[in-house]
Amino acid sequence: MQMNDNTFRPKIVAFCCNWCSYAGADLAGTNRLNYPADVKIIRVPCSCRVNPTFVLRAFGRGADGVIICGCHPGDCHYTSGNYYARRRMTLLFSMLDYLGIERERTRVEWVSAAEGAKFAQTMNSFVETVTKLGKNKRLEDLRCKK
Amino acid sequence: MQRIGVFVCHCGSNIAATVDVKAVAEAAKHESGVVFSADYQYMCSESGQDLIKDMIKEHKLTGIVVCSCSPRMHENTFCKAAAAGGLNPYMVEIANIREQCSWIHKDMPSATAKAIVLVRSAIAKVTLNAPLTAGTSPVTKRALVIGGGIAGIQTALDIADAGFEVDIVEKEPTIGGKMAQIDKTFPTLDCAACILTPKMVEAAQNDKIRIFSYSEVSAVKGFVGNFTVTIKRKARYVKEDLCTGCGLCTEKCPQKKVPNEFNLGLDNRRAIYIPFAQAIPKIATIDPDYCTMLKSGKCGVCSKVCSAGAIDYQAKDEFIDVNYGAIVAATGFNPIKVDKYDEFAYAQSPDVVTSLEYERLMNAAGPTGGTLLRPSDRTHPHTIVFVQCVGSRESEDSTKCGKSYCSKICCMYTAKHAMLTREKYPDTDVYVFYIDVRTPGKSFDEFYRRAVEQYGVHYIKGMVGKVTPEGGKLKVQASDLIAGKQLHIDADMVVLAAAIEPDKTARPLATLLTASMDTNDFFTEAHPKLRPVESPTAGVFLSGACQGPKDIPETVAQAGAAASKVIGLLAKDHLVCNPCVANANEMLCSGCSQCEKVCPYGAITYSYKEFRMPDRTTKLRLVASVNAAVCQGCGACTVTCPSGAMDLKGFSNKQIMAEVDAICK
Amino acid sequence: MQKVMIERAAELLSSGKVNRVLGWRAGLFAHDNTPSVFTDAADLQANFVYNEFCGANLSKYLVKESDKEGTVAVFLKPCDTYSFNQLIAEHKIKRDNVYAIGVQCNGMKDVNDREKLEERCASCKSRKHVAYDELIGESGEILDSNRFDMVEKLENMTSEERFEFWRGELSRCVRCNACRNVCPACTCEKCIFDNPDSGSANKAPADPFEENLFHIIRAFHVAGRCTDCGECSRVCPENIPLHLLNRKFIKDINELYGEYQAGETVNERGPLVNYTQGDAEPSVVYERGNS
Amino acid sequence: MYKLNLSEINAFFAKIAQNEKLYIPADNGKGGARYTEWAEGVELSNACNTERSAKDFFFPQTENLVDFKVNGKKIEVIDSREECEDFVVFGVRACDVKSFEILDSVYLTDPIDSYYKNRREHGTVISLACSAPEETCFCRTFGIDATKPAGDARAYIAGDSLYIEALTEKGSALLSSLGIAETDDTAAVYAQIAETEKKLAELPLAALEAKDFTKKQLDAFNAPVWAGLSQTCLGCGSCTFVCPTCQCYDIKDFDTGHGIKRFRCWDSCMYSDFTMMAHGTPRNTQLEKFRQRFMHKLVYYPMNNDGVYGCVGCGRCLKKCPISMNIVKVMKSLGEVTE
Amino acid sequence: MIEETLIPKLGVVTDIRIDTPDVKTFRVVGLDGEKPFIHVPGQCAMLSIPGVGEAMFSITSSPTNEEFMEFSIKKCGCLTEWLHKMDVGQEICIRGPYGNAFPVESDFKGRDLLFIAGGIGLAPLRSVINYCRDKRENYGHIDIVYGSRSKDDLVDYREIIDEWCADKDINVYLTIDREQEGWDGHVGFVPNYVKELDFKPTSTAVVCGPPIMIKFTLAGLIELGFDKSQVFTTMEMRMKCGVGKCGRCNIGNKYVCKDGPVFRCDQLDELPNEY
Repeated sequence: MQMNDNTFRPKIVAFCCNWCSYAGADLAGTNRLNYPADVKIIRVPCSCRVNPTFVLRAFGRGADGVIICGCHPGDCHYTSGNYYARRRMTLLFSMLDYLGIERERTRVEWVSAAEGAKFAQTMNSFVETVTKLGKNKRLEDLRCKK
Repeated sequence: MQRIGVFVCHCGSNIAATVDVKAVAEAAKHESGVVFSADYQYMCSESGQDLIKDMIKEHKLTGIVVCSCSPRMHENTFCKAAAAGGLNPYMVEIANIREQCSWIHKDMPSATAKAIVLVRSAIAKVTLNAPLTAGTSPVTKRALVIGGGIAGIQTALDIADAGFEVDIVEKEPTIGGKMAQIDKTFPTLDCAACILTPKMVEAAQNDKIRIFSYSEVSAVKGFVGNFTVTIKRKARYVKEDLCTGCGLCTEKCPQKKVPNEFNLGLDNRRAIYIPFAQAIPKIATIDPDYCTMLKSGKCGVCSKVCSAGAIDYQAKDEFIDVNYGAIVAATGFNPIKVDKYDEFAYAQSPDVVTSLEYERLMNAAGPTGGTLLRPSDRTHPHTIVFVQCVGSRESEDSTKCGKSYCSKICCMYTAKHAMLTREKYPDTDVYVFYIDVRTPGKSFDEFYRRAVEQYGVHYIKGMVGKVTPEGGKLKVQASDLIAGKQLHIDADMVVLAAAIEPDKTARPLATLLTASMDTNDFFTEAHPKLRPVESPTAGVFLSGACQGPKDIPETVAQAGAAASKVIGLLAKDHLVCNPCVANANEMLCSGCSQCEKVCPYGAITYSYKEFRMPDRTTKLRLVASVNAAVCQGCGACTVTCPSGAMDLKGFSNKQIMAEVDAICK
Repeated sequence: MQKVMIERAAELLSSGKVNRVLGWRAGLFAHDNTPSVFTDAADLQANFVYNEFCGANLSKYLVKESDKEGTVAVFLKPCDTYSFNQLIAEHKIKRDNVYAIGVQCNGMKDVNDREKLEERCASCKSRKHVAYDELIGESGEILDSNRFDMVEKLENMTSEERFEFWRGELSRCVRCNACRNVCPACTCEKCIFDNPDSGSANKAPADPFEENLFHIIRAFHVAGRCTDCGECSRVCPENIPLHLLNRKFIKDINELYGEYQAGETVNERGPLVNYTQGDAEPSVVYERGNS
Repeated sequence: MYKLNLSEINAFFAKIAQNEKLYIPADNGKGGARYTEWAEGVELSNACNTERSAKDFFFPQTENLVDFKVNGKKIEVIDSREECEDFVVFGVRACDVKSFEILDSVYLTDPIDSYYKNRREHGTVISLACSAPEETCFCRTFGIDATKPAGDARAYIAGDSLYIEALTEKGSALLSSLGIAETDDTAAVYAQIAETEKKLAELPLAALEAKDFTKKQLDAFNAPVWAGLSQTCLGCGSCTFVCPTCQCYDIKDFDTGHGIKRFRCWDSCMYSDFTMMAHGTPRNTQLEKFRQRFMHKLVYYPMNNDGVYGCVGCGRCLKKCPISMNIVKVMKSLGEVTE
Repeated sequence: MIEETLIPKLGVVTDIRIDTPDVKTFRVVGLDGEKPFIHVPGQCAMLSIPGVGEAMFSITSSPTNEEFMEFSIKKCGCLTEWLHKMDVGQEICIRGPYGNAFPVESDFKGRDLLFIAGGIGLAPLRSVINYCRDKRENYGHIDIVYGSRSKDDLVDYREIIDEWCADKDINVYLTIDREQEGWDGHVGFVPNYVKELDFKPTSTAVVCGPPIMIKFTLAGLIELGFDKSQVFTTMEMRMKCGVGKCGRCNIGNKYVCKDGPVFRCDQLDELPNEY
């Protein structure tokens, strides 16, 4: 969000699996646990639905950080989805790091439906980290700049 | 062009106190495709739902966005309202501006700004939604149980009790499984046969149950509710309908040197045999590997003595196709082979036996008629050493063929063996070497303590290092970790508590069923906590030790649970399918089969199809197709597919990208 | 070698065992051989060539060729056989329609610097043919290669240095698609970058993001399937070291999920369609040396 | 002719760069050369030619055409064209200079392409005569004299000096503003030319001749050789993109999230979607796509342009084709078969 | 800066007529209410919706219509699908006119004319037919043969019935591919119908329709004694620029967008068969 004062606010896209992390985010809400409004959640059925293209797309369109949340390994609603997501995202993030994109802009976190507090805390720390990094310049699509 | 309606809920003050709902509704108006946008006190109320219905009609809406609480709360409510208003329920998207906005942000401007972004993202998504219809598929009201041990029998009985037809396929000539070989059961010490055989008879007599003994599953097609299974009925060379089970042939057969597998090779049987007295079905079977008639055409004694004329040397394997609505895997376990454990001298001395062999040696129907005798010289053993965890709980880098898991039942049956031995032969010294004694379970620990305290069994924490056969004795070298010393015991017998592993037939069966397995070849459950008796493949259920090591009560409990799941499925005439499933675009699919590999449900199949190419030629191409009745919609396949041929309805690539774009705008 | 190959190819043709032979055709100079299909002995005699400038991995052509009538004979260098296996595993090559002849390879020369071996050959991973119907020359061993040296060097740079390095390389991309079209793992019916319906289609490296996107996604799509044949780097008209992207994935896979060589056998389950419960957490990326 | 000592060449560049951007071929660190904006420290490359052609200066790979804003049913068209800044390209070889003429014949004929014209008008081309042609060079085939390149001005490097002469008004305006000495002693240049001519005559492709198909395009079109030539073509665009005369483009829209950018980008007739329409494409096979490229250069273009070929013999495609198929092989095959 | 043809003008859709299940006719005027530009029969225009796509369509209205332009568009791809979904009042980008024209002022003048169209192939002919009807005195006898898959697929059916058929010196022959209830007209494919009708080879023929129909109709006309130089057709190709520069719409050395879309059949014979 663009605040009136000129302090930088990051754009954060969070992909949350429907069964655990989205519910975890809801629980954070129910418990009125604060985290910055910079985080916007996209609901996906499972963390394994997150295509690397989505992550890159987000960065291209001006996101400053992308976080993927899923069920804890072993707890996937679909038994194995998060295991695949874990491999994919590990490799993708490692590749982004390799290309010199700040590694702290990406994160995977396992948040169960019961972990509202963890969700809020994760988002707080992620937003803080990304805010420190500042604007994503290395992986943004210049054409999409305003 | 979509005509989208946006409804912004106040949720009393829950949303309206921190989010300027009017501003949100106003902002939504300017989004492309939005023809109606309003805020309302309580969208989930009767009148709120009416508003949805009315506006759908009034503005000919093709999609709606409700900005309210979490979709996990009221998505269903709004979908139903939309459907009542004549809109496809899948043309509804929820912007979660309560749990994920108003409740967590205190500052109104920033919460409002975020709500606007969330609404924009929901609008972007709904613009790309397509109406979906949930399909249905009929259910064949018959179940198949693979494996006729206690797990399979119990499952079949429970299903049959509920009034459904059920078939048991058992690869051996008789049902009964491992339990039939066991002497007594812990912790009650009642006789296994006494509690098992009535169940076997009950299964045989139940007119809802068909037993295909000496049969195997050779092919499985179809999906939940609609499986077609090819059952291979192996040639038994005895006509099942004629054989009376009199057993004359098994006495007259001249081929006497066939290791008796029921007694684990501790004695011999004939080439024509009935595994044990209470076998079900009680029908003789000719072992084609040993029958001289089948091998060389010379003999025919059994045929001569059979007054029923049941012998048929010309018999061939038969294949029958049967339709099922549900399949239960109950393939059970086997003890591992312990030949490789040279230190225990299993291969060197007949007096080193496995626990299951020991079980037979104790059994009244066993090779020794229930008298405990050493296999080597048929004398009574006075010192017996039990070794625990042989092949269980081995470290991963072990070169042996052991298992990393705990086999769970060994501690208890060893306590049983020790106790029974001491009870029958109080002059026998019994030593049990263990790493840990694990006896959780009702009356289990008491049972173990009885063995130690009442029966004076010597439990020693430590492992046996070496067993050396020497002068008719077995020199056991072991360490006592608590006393911190080496022990040397001259034993008469050594009993190895061999680890148990899934039956070898489980792995090929899992492939047929497209059910997944863990690295130890145990079937994986759909959810380890919440769906422990279902496999991830819809319509396939798990019963007994094929899912993991289990004792009898646990097996029976799981068998009942699996049965109830099957009954729940068969009780339905039709299955309603989730329409948010994966869908393969055949024009884009290149047949690489990556998606098939990640599908946890086996919902993806590959087949050659003919395609008309742009240059008007036809081409045969391998393409994927998704069985909508089986797919659960996780989306694993969509990311695996490099060409984007695989997409998920309701969460399509384009929809998610549109959401991303809207958020990052 | 070349003579034996020509003789053998002619023999296969005349015996009717195959009706065409996929090999290399001599060019204008010694170093511009073209992959080509031969159907008669005279043509083979006159134009077939096998020298140190036969870099083209012929297994890619089998995708189309094995779909045609009759059996095609193909000459495969050791590294080509890995692609061959991988393509069979993905049902892209009809094995029955191919007669694969493994040919010895001592490394191919760099067309730009004809004294030197190509980079991929200087760091050759294997001289062993993992699939063939017959062999001409010798099949070597899997080598102890230094192919990850450069990846490692990059990993040891700071994030800024890496960014600068890759910007310098990828900014030269002209999106000619040579890397993609030559790649044996890129055999989609329609590439997402060509499909306007995919949402990712693009034709030009319009800005740095596009350049990154194309190469990251392409490398990701072939991750776990890439045999490291190095064709992408060989054909890049801008000499972008694209193999360093693929090798990064391979190195990570090897380190995190156990050694894996795509194409070594036909039926293996690739690392990205597989998992173990104890796989490394994604945080492993952050825990690496704080560069 | 102007003359300056090679040791002063950087000062010469600096003088040009004072007023406008200057691009010269510089080593790219990978054994080749590419046009690089001159700045202190950028040295003129000795390479025969740049890896990428010089067409980028006038016909860049992507360029914005027009912007739109869409709001409901309303559309706003935003003409975002801007006058281009003056620039100088130094060191363009004869073949590439010739390619500008070919591009001109497409883009500067009615209706004039304003984007191209804008760049062309603001760009000054100083060509550089070849002295060390490579084995892949065959400009002579198309009547191009590598020793006498066209352009706004033409430069020679002979001995330790740079000779430079203006050929157009634009060229002479530029040169006269630089304050370099003029000379009449051009013997070194002519010696250089003679030497280069000798080298040119000895090139492996020196004898290559282009056949005239302008009277019978169908013969060339229906020649059976296309099947063999195109057999292993990968359908990539490397030949097209390194080619100085390939000028086909595609027009695409890009949604930036807050507007639509309509841009054009290089396209290649080798690509599968080049002629793709909603219901199919008239060129289905790679043979047809491959044939189009060479028919265009060797037949269609000459037919429409008084026999001038659409190839300048720069030899880039000979170096860059992943499968080493190229226009020389095509010309040889076409010649062999039809004669 | 000079005017740039690639930068479109804006038009607005003032009327949408549903012709057949997959053909709609859009009426377009400039934002000022005038026609966006002047054209001659047979010419085309580039229509586009930003972010969706741009494509070439033949202008179906006659130049003699001074109020608006019309485009009959069949739904067959991404852009056309979008156009079919839009409502009146939608603004649209338009540039043109592009291509050559039917030689209405030269070859056609004073001649008997035979128009043969199949399906959406009527769209480009409608412009020239109406032009000739409006300048009736310049031309001889006019025959129109038009066929479609079914009655519902006949584009501009109302106009044909109400106006063309009502014209005294114009003969309209309609045909559909297969028998259909409520159709008492001719049934059969266009090429066969043309042969059945046995037209005199003294007229100039204009053929437009699917490639296969053009091919057989042309063969039929030649059988009837027509010379190829008397037969005109109009071509369709992938176009991007519309001005002969982007390089994709060529047939041999001719660019359809610039040298076409109207070709005389004897000219086509000299070109490679790549259409």
